[in-house]
Amino acid sequence: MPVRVQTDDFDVGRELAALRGTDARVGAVASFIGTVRDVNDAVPVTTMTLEHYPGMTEKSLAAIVDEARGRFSIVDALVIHRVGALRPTDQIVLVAVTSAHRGDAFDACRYIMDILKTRAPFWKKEDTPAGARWVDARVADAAAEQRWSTDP
Amino acid sequence: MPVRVQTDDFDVGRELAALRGTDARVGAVASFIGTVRDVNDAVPVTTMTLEHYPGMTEKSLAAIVDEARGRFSIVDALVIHRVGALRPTDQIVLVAVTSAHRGDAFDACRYIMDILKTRAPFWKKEDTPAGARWVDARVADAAAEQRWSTDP
Amino acid sequence: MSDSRATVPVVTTIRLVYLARLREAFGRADEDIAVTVGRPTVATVLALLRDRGGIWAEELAPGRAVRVALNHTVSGGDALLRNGDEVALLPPVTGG
Amino acid sequence: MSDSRATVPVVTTIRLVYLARLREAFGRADEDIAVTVGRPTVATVLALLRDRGGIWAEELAPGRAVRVALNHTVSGGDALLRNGDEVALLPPVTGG
Repeated sequence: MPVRVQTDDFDVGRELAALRGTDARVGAVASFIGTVRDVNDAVPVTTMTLEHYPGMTEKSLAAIVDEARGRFSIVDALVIHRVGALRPTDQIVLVAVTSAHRGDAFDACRYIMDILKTRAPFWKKEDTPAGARWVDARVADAAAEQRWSTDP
Repeated sequence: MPVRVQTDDFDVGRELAALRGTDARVGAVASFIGTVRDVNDAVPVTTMTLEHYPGMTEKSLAAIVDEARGRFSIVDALVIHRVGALRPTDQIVLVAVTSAHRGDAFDACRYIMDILKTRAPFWKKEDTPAGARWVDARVADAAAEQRWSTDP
Repeated sequence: MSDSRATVPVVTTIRLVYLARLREAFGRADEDIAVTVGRPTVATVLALLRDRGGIWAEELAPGRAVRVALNHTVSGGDALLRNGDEVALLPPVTGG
Repeated sequence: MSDSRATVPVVTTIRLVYLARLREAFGRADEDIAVTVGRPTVATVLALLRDRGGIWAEELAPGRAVRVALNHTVSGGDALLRNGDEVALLPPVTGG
């Protein structure tokens, strides 16, 4: 199962080893971990809560992985996204892609992250000294998604 | 020490955890693992030997990391490259970059890999059914390096 | 007899789901609504919600960045609804 | 006396290092050579090696993809050499 939504933390080393398995076609493993920062838009963040839309989330992530498979030559891919209460330095998301060559691995990993950011139904609510606030969508994320639609 | 050349394997999970440390400025960790494939240019590969130029290698890798720091906004970076005898599925190289945001982490990680491929003094010799052969430099790698020189 | 059957209103029951900031704004996570319009669409439901006025009209005003998911897939306003469909209102997503 | 001192050749000893395929082609990993040319450069050393003929002339022919590192840094042909410098000949790299 290449897509998981969970409250528990994940072990990156173990996940990457499982994704690679013993597949000797793999020459490249690109991965990305998103982590909680202690500041966002210049405001200190003490804790955050991640919520999602169960049912749609898994479907959405699986569709994004499928699109990546269609665009790039990859062997396998994995997406793990956490939900629930998180604190600074906690891991939020892991995207990992295996491929024969690094170009496809890097491209597919970045593609999945960029599209996940703008399409997968997750929402962050941060606790700050001024109270709780829902995180605003970033213009930079929309721009990052847009970048892929100008490709051939 | 952000650059290591070693015969021993490395534990990706442990290395990424050490690189991140407890730095809550980090929101993004991009990493790349290069692994040995069992086929190269359509020829089966049973084992390979990686040699390097001690002294120059570390200097070259450190210079590449410094260039990445100059080009991108990153918190920290790590390069581990193995030498000696390797077999298919073995890990060859790890490049990992931490940053506040994913764009810089992805860019810097890919930059370091692309430049490492064309500049760091490593050479692969493959054992194939037809005998041992030194791996030829790939045109695609030169093109990947060139891509960065057209940037602003 | 056949005439009176034709005038019995067709009821389409839709499950509405409100996510994140919208759940808090509307004070509820979900609800079922009965739509009596023939051939109802996503736009029909949005219009019914806007007609509640107040925060509903405000949050769902045209031009607001609210996405609609029909049965877990992002959908446009002209998608036809069937009995038992789930329509979710999603603020801009901020995962990853 | 001062004239005879001027004609004593200056000897610059250079450590040569051959990597990977070139080490195998030349049958050695390294050697020291004494250069008696005044103000020797990387190009001077390459010319001396080519003058050995055979595999040396072949592998180091102009246009061949051989990089030179002077004291562990990639260098051009006009870099001046000093006594004790290390000059390495590198085939195209294939790490990563």
